Amino acid sequence: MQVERRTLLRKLVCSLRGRMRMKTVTIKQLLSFSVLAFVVSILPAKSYAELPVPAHITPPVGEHESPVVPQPIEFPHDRHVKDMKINCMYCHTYARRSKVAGIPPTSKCMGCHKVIATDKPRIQKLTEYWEKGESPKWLKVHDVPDYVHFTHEKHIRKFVFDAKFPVEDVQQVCGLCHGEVQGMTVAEKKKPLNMGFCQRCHEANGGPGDCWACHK
Amino acid sequence: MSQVIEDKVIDEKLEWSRINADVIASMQAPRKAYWVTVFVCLTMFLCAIAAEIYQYKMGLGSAGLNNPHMWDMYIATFVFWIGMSHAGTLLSAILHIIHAQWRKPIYRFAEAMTTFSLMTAGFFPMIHLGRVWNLYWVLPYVSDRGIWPNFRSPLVWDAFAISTYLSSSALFLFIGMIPDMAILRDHTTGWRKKLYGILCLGWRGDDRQWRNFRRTYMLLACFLIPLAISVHSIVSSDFAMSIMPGWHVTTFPPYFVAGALYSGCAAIMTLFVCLRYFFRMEEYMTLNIMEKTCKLTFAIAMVWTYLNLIEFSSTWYGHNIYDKEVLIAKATGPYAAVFWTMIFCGCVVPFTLCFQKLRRHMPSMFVVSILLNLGMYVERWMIVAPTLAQAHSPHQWDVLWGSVIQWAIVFGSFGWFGLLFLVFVKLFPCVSMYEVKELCFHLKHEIEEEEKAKKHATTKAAGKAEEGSGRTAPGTPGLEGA
Amino acid sequence: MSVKVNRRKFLKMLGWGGAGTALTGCDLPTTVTLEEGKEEVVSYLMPEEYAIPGIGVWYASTCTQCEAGCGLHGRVREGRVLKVEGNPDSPVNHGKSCMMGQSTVQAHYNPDRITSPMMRKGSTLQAVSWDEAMSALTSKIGPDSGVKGDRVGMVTGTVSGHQAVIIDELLAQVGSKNHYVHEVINTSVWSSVCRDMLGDEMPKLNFDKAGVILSFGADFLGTWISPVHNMGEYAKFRKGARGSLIQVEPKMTLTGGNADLWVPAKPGTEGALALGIANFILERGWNAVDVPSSVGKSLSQYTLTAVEKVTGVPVSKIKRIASMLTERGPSLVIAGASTENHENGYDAVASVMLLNLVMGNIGKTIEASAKFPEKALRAKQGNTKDLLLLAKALKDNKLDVLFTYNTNPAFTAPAVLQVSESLSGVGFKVAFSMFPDETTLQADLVLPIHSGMEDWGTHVPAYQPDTSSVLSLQQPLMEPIHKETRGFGDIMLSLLKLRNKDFGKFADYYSYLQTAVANMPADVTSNVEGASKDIWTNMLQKGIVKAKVSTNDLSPKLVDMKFKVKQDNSGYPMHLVPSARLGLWDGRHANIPWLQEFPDQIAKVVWGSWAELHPKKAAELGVKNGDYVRVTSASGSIETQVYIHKGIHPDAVSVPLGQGHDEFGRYAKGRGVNPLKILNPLMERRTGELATHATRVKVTNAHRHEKLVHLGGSESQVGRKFVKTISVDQLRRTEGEA
Amino acid sequence: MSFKNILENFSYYRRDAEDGGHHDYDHRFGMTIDLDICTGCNSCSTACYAENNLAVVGKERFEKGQAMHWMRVERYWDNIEGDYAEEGAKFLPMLCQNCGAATCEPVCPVAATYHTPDGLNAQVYNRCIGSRYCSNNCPFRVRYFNFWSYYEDSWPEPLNMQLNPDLTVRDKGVMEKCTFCVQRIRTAKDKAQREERVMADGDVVTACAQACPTGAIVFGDTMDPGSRVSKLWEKHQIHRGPFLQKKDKTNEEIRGYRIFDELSVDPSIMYLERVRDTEV
Repeated sequence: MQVERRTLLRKLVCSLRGRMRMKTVTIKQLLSFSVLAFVVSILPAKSYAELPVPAHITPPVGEHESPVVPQPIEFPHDRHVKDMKINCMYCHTYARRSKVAGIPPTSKCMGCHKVIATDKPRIQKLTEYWEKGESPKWLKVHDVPDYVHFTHEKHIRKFVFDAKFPVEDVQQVCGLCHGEVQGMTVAEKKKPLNMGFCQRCHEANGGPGDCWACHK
Repeated sequence: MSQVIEDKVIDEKLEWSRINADVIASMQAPRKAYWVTVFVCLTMFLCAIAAEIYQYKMGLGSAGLNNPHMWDMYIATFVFWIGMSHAGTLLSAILHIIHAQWRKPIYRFAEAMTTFSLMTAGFFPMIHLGRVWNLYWVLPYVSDRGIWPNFRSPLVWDAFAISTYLSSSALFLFIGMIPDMAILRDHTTGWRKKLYGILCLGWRGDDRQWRNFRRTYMLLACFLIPLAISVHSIVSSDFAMSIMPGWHVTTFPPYFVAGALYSGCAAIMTLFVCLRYFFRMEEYMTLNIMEKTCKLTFAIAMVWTYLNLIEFSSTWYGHNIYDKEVLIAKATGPYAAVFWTMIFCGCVVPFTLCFQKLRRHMPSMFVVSILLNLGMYVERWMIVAPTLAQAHSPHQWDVLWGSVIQWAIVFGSFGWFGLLFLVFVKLFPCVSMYEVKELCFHLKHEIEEEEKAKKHATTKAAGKAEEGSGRTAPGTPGLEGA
Repeated sequence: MSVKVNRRKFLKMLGWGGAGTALTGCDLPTTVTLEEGKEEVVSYLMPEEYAIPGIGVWYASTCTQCEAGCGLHGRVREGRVLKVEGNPDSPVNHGKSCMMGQSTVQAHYNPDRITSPMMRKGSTLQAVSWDEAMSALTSKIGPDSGVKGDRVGMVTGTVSGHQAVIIDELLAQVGSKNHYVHEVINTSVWSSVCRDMLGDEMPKLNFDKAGVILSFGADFLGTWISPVHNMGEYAKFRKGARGSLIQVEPKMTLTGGNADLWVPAKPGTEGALALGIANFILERGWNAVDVPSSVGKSLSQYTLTAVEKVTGVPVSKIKRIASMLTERGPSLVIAGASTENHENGYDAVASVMLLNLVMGNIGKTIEASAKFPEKALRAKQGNTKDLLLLAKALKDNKLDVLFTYNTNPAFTAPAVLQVSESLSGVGFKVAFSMFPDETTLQADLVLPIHSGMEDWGTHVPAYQPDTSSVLSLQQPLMEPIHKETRGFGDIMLSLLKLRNKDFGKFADYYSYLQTAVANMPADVTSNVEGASKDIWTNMLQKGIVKAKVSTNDLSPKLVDMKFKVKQDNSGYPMHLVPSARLGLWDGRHANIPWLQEFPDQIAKVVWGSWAELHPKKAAELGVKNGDYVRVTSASGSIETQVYIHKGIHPDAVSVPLGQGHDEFGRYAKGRGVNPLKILNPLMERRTGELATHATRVKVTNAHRHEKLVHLGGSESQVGRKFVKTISVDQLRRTEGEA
Repeated sequence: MSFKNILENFSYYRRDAEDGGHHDYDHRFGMTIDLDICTGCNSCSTACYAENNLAVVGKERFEKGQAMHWMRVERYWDNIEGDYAEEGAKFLPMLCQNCGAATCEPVCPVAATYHTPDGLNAQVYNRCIGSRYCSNNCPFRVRYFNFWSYYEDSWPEPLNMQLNPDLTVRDKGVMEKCTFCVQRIRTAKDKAQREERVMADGDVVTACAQACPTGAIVFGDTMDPGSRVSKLWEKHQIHRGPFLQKKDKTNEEIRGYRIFDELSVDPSIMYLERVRDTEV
């Protein structure tokens, strides 16, 4: 049943998005969606959070399953986060300044990997890119529809800086929407990141309820 | 001859078995004209499908809509079909409650018409919607996004009203058919037998079933009448709730209801003539019934005309300059021709119904009813278009006649309706057998009373006869079917 | 922001792979799929200051859409310029911008840009590599090509700043003096009159100081000298003492549309009207400055009645205008296209200028302008005289090599001049061009240049609206979109290197500019404002640098006034008014979709040409809106739809400039008609300019109708209160003298 | 928001229903357009196209009346006695008036258009189903419907690189209209929040107001008494609220007015009458 429901959820999310990107929708999608919408609406949502949830945040509820995205380099988040204990915002440095967290510039990777683990194949691949003078073409994993206005900056400010939350544990905050990255190699989408997901969190944590706060 | 004989709507000597035979025959061997009509309707419908597919792919621009004319014939047609649906309710429900016997041979197809015109109307909001695949957003369903439709919007009311009306009128139609289903089950073979067998829900025609049946039928009728009124009032509020000149009119709800009944009756006349011809129903759909229908239509036509006058004069003597402009523009502006067509067809043509000769002459009645229908369609269009053409902002004034796509879809809707209807009458009895039997039974009884009265012509006896005619007859003719 | 690194690198555009892929953090609103793992995200190779994905940064530059030289700010995000706005620091436009300025981005991102060098092989132009192109160039005009002297010509639009310098340098190296500077929309007659009568060819006009402005066909809100600046001044003029604007012209321009009084004088008779007014004023002794009796004598023939007969302006109006000028002074009298572009245009403008002298406006509303100290950098203003010269030179096969840059003579020249035909006579034609316009496609070698948002340059506005003179910097707002385009300066520089070793030390135009700016005379560099004293950095930040210069007062000088109206009894009863409009300008912007879609301010017609007629005339011809008419002159005819309104003189038919391109990309090609084509080759007698408004035509009904595509259903408000007009005294009563 | 919520706060929602708009405003953005110094030059319109990703529809569709100009400059020829338009033409920049009691809001079946706490008349594109009732019910006719899918036609490569990422490109079947450049408002608010201050006048300028060469358009928060806009509204005796303006008798000719005030829609844009020197 659980699996059933996951796939249902996923289908729903897709068709949700399929529709929302304002492209015409095939009749089939249309029917399947209306059925799914009903099914999902009556299913109780189950919350889970293996990460310690910061005390001041009511975690958003929802889960998502999707295949692992094949990246040009299989970047091991687990290694960097779990083992090396590198702070999220060390690499994703724009998160606190801009609406996007940003992929770290290749120079940043090379900063360490000129010397560290240069024998590893993945690093060698990275070095190739660096020498060619171009940055790898990563594939976007966490994506919101084009008509959604989401800023990392505001969320980080509210939940980390304003809340005086220890920045070294920032991963707990990021994890609420990005899942336990310390458990993954390349990033996987673990949360639906659909409107319901955001909505519930906004209600629980006093985020804006105005449509135009997030829709553009 | 006396009153009863005078306007008896059907020949009371009809054998009940013959009624069965005739009706069943009608369902098996109609005239050629039937098949021709079916074909025509089918082609019209297919054209519409093609047009709709194109429009769905390209966007509503292909319908020729533009900034002032955000709505056009789609909405007009929608209102027209909704209106049409009211006749069935009127004929079967209202007349049923007031015991108008003459409705019995014709109410069946009137009800069918109701259901099918509603089904046709239902399409138009979808055709006209920019992103039809989101149609369900107007329904209040529980979603994890926690957003609801806007309950203040007349369009949401429409959604409720139409779905309710459609379902209940369909139910009404079906319930009314159950005894006939039983008859058919017993008189047909093959797949038809199976079909009717299922549909008659094990009707045996015993007293209990008849009692429940009559109660249910009456109940539904009572429920349907206010519903029908409310539905068209809500449709009218699509316009009345806006601030647009020519739409923001207090008398719109009654006006729309009257118009609805009007167009419905006109439609009934048309179909009456057709069916009478297609299925050789001369004996059942008699001229007397036609006469009565015509009289009813005439009455409603006058009501409608009156309401028109009220609307015009209240605008004319009111001080809302925008309303006045629109009214004047209607009569003199680019749409003047259409407007006067509406006035002619809606207010003048009905007077032909005053002449008995014409009333009893089927071809001319056919023409007249078509004209009335036309008038009623144009009326709807004259509500939508001129207002948009000359609303508040002169900078955005524009005249629009719709594009090919739009016309195709509108015509196609008639094809679709025709198709549904014709298939129905081929599949199910367009004349309610058991009620016709009732009718004959009562008539016979009355006439016997007449005879008696004649024999010993005393005022007392005569008085008895009159009284007797009022009394409902004993016996349950439905049993004969079983 | 302080800028140290090389801007090119700085402006590096993040990976852009066409539709489907998006930029880092740039939710480019395409309809990209939302399944995860479909969009590509590319990061910077090196982290760069100020370039935070998702945050727009504004950089200063200069607008190149017309000659006014407004300062711009461009919003750059993820290395792409998204929108331009006016540069508040620029004294030209004070942070404002016109529709053409706003459309710079569409010129820049235009889908019809030339993306690689092209060379004529046989009859067709074929794409070639830069090496091939440059070698061809070298062989044709390099030092050992033997090409020398006046056989080399260069046609450009108005140029200024260091582009002008290197053009001069190149021509000097070659030893040619043939620099044809051509603009259809120009003020050269006005300038020459100002030079002769005031001693300053671009005097500073204080609209804001004027109590009443009398404009003889000068569309200063639309197309005259520096529109955006003028509009700002106009606002002050309206707001302050609430001055009144009187516009005299045959066809209502944007300025006419905003006038308090719009006076349609018979085309070509404006001079007479001006003199009539002057005469009346002198008679009444209203003149602020007394004039020599000789002038008074020569004026005396222009009696009110005589003038009314000539101009068709009723005496009462002339009187009223005259009294307005005196009562509401200080006044400002100016003259523009429809007055100066006649065979006697000079006299007309001179007569207009006389009014200024008589009313004593010199020094009040007309002041000496601040000339930029470095003469070489000053604007070389375009005119139509050079067009005629060019046409002549081409006809007589005087040119072997011809460079074209930023101009399109094949389109703007009247057909009778046969410019495009005789272009083929030139041995080697080189076009520096962004777009495949008529001239470019006739060239033998087409060199695709950077857009205004990719190239370096400096501009010195011809009209200096401030007490201090301004030099405005044009700097790239983003990395070139097309790999194969090059900067105009860079190409010129590489040509110069062939002949002059001094230029060898400059890697590219950028470094040349940097050095050149740094070595500017002291009176420029000394008064650099802003935190850092380094002029270059300062210019990069502010986009402009001001040079405080001392201006000497104007020296008014009366010239002898004799304005004769030319009698024309040829079979052409009507006057053709080729009206310029803010938007398509002279046709150079016809390939910008926005500007095609925006309605003409007066006629509100879009995506095409039209002929404006007065209702009377229309009734005579029996045409209504949308009907086609044929406009025939001695040298050709055009056919277009009519738009009828009361803003035009019955004897005039006005066809707007801009349309009628045979080439020039998908948006412009084959759209409308070009009135310039049917102009007669008439010359202004004193200046030798092309008299664009002197052509006589006849208009006939072509008996063809099409719906006129224009904005707006009803032309009247039908009693609604949309635009309500009140009179000045009402205003005074309610708000007082503001 | 849930159904329970609706039931509990019914009175609140009802109150909204009665006189439209919002009740606890943070801002009420408004505009003043001075028709006296507006020259009708189209700069505002162009700036709007550049800022808001407006589609270029081309000649044929323009002819059909399907143009998408959120900001259109209307030109009227009116009461012209005599042969010539001596008074010149009358120009009127017309854009969404962001009415306080907007007639478009109550009729939208899916509440895609609603009133924000900023006093804006919002249009949520991805919620819109395209019933077009809102536009029908708009007396100003300033709502524009995507009758076609414009993306490919209007922005052929590389024109689409100019598209503003701060707002979507609307696809066919969606209603759109002037938003008072909400993306700019959003950015300005975020900035103010980041700098821990309240928004000051001039923090946010709409594209049209920014471009206007004569400065005829003034944009600001009518709830902030210090802002230029509210000063102007004060001066010209225009007050918020869906009712006909009562002007003081001493000078009833004050220039400020709101179009269709008699319809009680409470427009957020005050126009200043055009002044012409009739003595001339």
